[in-house]
Amino acid sequence: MSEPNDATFDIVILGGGSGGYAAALRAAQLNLSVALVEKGKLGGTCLHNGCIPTKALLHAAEIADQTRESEQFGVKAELVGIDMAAVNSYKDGVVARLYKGLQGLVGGAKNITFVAGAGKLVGKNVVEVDGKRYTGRNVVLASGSYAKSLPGLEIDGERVITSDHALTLDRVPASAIVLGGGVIGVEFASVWKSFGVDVTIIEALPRLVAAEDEESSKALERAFRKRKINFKVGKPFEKVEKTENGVKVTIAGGETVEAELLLVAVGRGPNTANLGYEEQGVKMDRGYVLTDERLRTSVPNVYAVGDIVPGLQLAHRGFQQGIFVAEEIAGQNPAVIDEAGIPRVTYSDPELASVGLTEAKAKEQYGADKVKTYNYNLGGNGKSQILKTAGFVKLVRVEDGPVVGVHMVGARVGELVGEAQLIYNWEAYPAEVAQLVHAHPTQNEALGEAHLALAGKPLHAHA
Amino acid sequence: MSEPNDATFDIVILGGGSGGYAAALRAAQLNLSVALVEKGKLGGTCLHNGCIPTKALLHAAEIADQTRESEQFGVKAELVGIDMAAVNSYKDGVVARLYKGLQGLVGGAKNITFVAGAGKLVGKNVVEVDGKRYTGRNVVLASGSYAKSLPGLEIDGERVITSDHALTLDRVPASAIVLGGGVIGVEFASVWKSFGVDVTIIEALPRLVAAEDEESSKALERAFRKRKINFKVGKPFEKVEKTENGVKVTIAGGETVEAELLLVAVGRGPNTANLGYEEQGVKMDRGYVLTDERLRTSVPNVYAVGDIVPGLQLAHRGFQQGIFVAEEIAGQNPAVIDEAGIPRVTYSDPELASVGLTEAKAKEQYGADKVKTYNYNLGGNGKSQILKTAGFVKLVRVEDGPVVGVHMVGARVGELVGEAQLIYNWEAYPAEVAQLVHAHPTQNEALGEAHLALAGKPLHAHA
Amino acid sequence: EPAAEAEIAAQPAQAEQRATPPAPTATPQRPSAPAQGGGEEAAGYVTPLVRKLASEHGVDLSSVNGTGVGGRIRKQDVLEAAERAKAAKAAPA
Ligand SMILES: Cc1cc2nc3c(=O)[nH]c(=O)nc-3n(C[C@H](O)[C@H](O)[C@H](O)COP(=O)(O)OP(=O)(O)OC[C@H]3O[C@@H](n4cnc5c(N)ncnc54)[C@H](O)[C@@H]3O)c2cc1C
Ligand SMILES: Cc1cc2nc3c(=O)[nH]c(=O)nc-3n(C[C@H](O)[C@H](O)[C@H](O)COP(=O)(O)OP(=O)(O)OC[C@H]3O[C@@H](n4cnc5c(N)ncnc54)[C@H](O)[C@@H]3O)c2cc1C
Repeated sequence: MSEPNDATFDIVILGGGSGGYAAALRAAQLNLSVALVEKGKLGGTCLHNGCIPTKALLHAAEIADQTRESEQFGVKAELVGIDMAAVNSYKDGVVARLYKGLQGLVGGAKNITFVAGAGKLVGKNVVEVDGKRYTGRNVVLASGSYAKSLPGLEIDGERVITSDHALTLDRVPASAIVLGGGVIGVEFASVWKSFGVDVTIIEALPRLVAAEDEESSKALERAFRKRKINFKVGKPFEKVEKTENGVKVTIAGGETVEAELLLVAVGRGPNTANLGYEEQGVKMDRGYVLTDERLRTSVPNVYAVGDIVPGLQLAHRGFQQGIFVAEEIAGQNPAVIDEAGIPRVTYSDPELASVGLTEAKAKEQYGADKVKTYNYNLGGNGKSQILKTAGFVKLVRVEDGPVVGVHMVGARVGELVGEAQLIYNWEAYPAEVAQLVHAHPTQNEALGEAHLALAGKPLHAHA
Repeated sequence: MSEPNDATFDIVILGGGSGGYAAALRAAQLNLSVALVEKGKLGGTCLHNGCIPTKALLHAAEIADQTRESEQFGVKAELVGIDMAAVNSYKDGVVARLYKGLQGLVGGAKNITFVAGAGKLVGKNVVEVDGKRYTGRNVVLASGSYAKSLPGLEIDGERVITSDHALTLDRVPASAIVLGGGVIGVEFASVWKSFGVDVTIIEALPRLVAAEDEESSKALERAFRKRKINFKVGKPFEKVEKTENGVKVTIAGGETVEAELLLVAVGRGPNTANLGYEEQGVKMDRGYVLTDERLRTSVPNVYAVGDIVPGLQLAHRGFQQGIFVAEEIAGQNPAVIDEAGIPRVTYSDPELASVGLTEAKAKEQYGADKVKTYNYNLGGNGKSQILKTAGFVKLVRVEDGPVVGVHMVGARVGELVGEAQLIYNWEAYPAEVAQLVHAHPTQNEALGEAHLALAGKPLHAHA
Repeated sequence: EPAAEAEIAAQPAQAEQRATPPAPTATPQRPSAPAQGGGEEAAGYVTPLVRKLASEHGVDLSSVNGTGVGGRIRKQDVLEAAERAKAAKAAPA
């Protein structure tokens, strides 16, 4: 629409992570002019310190495990060891390639002006970077998040570290304590165990991945027990002390655990301090930016997307919100995002994947007598047997109504969440999925079998 | 409904493979009495000599490859060798476990009478087994298929073998020729190459997996070339001769290829000879049983399912047809099966997966100017980069209409076909998928990205 | 005889059979209109996207004639039914 000739843009975006760059790319497609302000690297946390590098580590971990267990499949192999320098160069190579691709996309969009530097909201529609002011008819706040710690728990980057440090570790520690049994915590615990580390997870809540359906937590805990990943749940952290070669953590009740290092994975805090948000009148709550369902902040024409908005802290939520805001500003009136319809994957071994409501949430929402569930055990699924993985596909439905929750555990089930996402968001009835017989022998067949069973016509399952 | 007290059943099923046992299980759920006649093992080709054992071999092959290439991921390992006895016991273990499960399902269904023995249709509603007659108000023919050969090409089970023999091979041959570049041929070629065999595929048609979209064939050929799997396409087989240690195959034009053994994988023929079908008036064509779209043969109350019915020879098609026939007989009037909506997977490395129409077929059906395609390269997909796999997700849509074809190539893409199956069968428009942003970083995200791009709003892709 | 002929012949023949289904040996019968709501006992074929579209346009699926494979109701069928209903309403009594 307009050109930035008077240094005025249709949109000024503060932060070039998942939320910010998605907004920029979509806005550019809609012929809006964009200033995209980024103080670090385009791509943000997800690309450089989050999703991508962790999943590279998890894949190296999978390779290590498969090599270690290859004899079970008739392949005679010897695992010599983990070459952490080589793991890191593989990981960095993946990040670099995707970074280059993203730079090409943003750089190739004529109406995006990329501004390198730290920005601050200095007016309701002005972001200042290194003394230069960028005025936007609209502003999108997308400054993301950082690894939190607990009061009195000091991160030294050596023995007490966050995921940022863990991703650049140049050695495989002999032992590690992971503080926090959420997604990031269990993913690192899984990687390290595969690399031969003696791992203990400490979680204050009564179960690992407590945001997931209770059966998923139980299955993950069972699998971790089998993998000899130690965990202590339901006991808050009390203190950490340095020992001669590492750290000693004390948890409620006085129990102590020692290890070479402590990974603090107690959640991500919104990166909003000293950015001028409050000064310009943006309503906040404990550092998060409050928005309505159309992602509008309390200041007209100022939007927020991504991890600074309360809710799921996931890259693809950032993408979706970024796209939404761009379309909203362009006057396309996009449909409001259903937060429950955003798929969630934990990429540990085994993987967890879910979309929609947990059984508990569904019962709360619809009444316990109105909710039916079915749990299809992967023991009946040929491909899962071939992979030697255990787990399940659990469906939650409303009686005489659609499927409102899908919960899965097992190797590689993260890939099944795409189908589950359509089922949930398109409000499919079990019978509508059941009439489509899935490819044999796949793992997605288990999703089909679960729907067959829930529709009253089980195939490879008892009723 | 009725009990088999007078040796009369609601349904007599001839053959206990994918099609037959699915019909039996569904019929039993609908309170029909069933006699299920099986001369070999319950589960048929798929469980004992097809889907399951081949996919076990393919997984062992994947493990071998990953071990071989583990250094790329920073995992130092040494591939010592393939222990074929151990591979076979892994494979047999998977089959045995699933076989036991299936026996439990069939045995546990009170109204299924399992009849062990070879059956023959001796009346329009009578199957005879070892001199005993089983009368059915309905009969379902489900006798399956066998590995075909070519005229003059004699299978000796030693040097000239079919998939049946290949599945029980007790050694890794030094070299092998695979005659036939269809699904079964490329799967074995893929396994053997991973096991270190020098493989050459010979295919008379101009490309490998010729039933797939042309771009999929090209991508598979490119990947096979990279893997140093030799193939010669467009040149029919002429003859095979025994050599001192193996075989020598001559193809059109006089070129010869030598190897330790020859796998004949030129297709599966219907197993219908001497079973009384024709004598009882069942209309046949080149050995196949002809049916209408409701799977009725020309003889009233005689149905046919599975590989003996012209069309895709796939286990889950058998399941779906078996379920259909049971429901039809029970008066449920099920919806006719759309053959194009049945997903197709080739489990080689890389995998191929598709559902719906190829680009060529769609153009034929809708007119070339009405068909739009989009090819999303996996180079832009983070998880595929992490797996170091190449390939694509290709969509075929009708202009202003739904997606009518999905074609995918790459490691593990077979698991994405579940979602693709919903998209095709539910006639989704690209925009309906595009509004659901997929989990990051997954491979199913590539399916999302392709829909975003086709809907005119590419995210991680150039327009 | 060049045996390979058989292979070439076999595959296209199958493909052909696929494209043109074998001549029906009994009168093909169209399934009755799919039941609404996807109830488990209901036969027929409904898709969520069609169901949603129908409810958006106030179209009763049991009154819609499906033009898809085996009488499946397509989006187009729902949209046309909605158009007809609108036209009927607009028409003077
Ligand atoms: C270890 C780890 C693993 C994860 N794995 C996954 C996963 O597998 N899948 C998933 O979906 N999510 C994952 N996440 C979460 C995901 O990374 C975040 O949800 C996502 O990055 C949020 O995007 P965002 O745009 O809100 O913020 P960010 O990605 O944090 O981007 C914010 C950007 O703003 C910039 N910025 C901040 N302040 C300023 C300023 N003043 N001026 C200029 N620029 C500024 C920052 O430099 C940064 O680039 C993971 C996170 C971590 C930490
Ligand atoms: C190597 C190979 C790999 C394959 N991989 C896959 C795959 O990955 N995915 C897939 O979907 N499909 C695959 N298939 C195809 C799949 O196996 C078949 O489509 C499927 O088995 C067909 O089922 P059916 O019931 O028609 O026949 P079958 O499974 O062949 O069953 C027929 C049964 O009838 C019995 N029978 C025959 N005659 C008589 C008689 N006179 N009396 C009593 N019993 C009789 C037989 O013993 C047999 O058990 C593969 C096939 C092969 C050969």
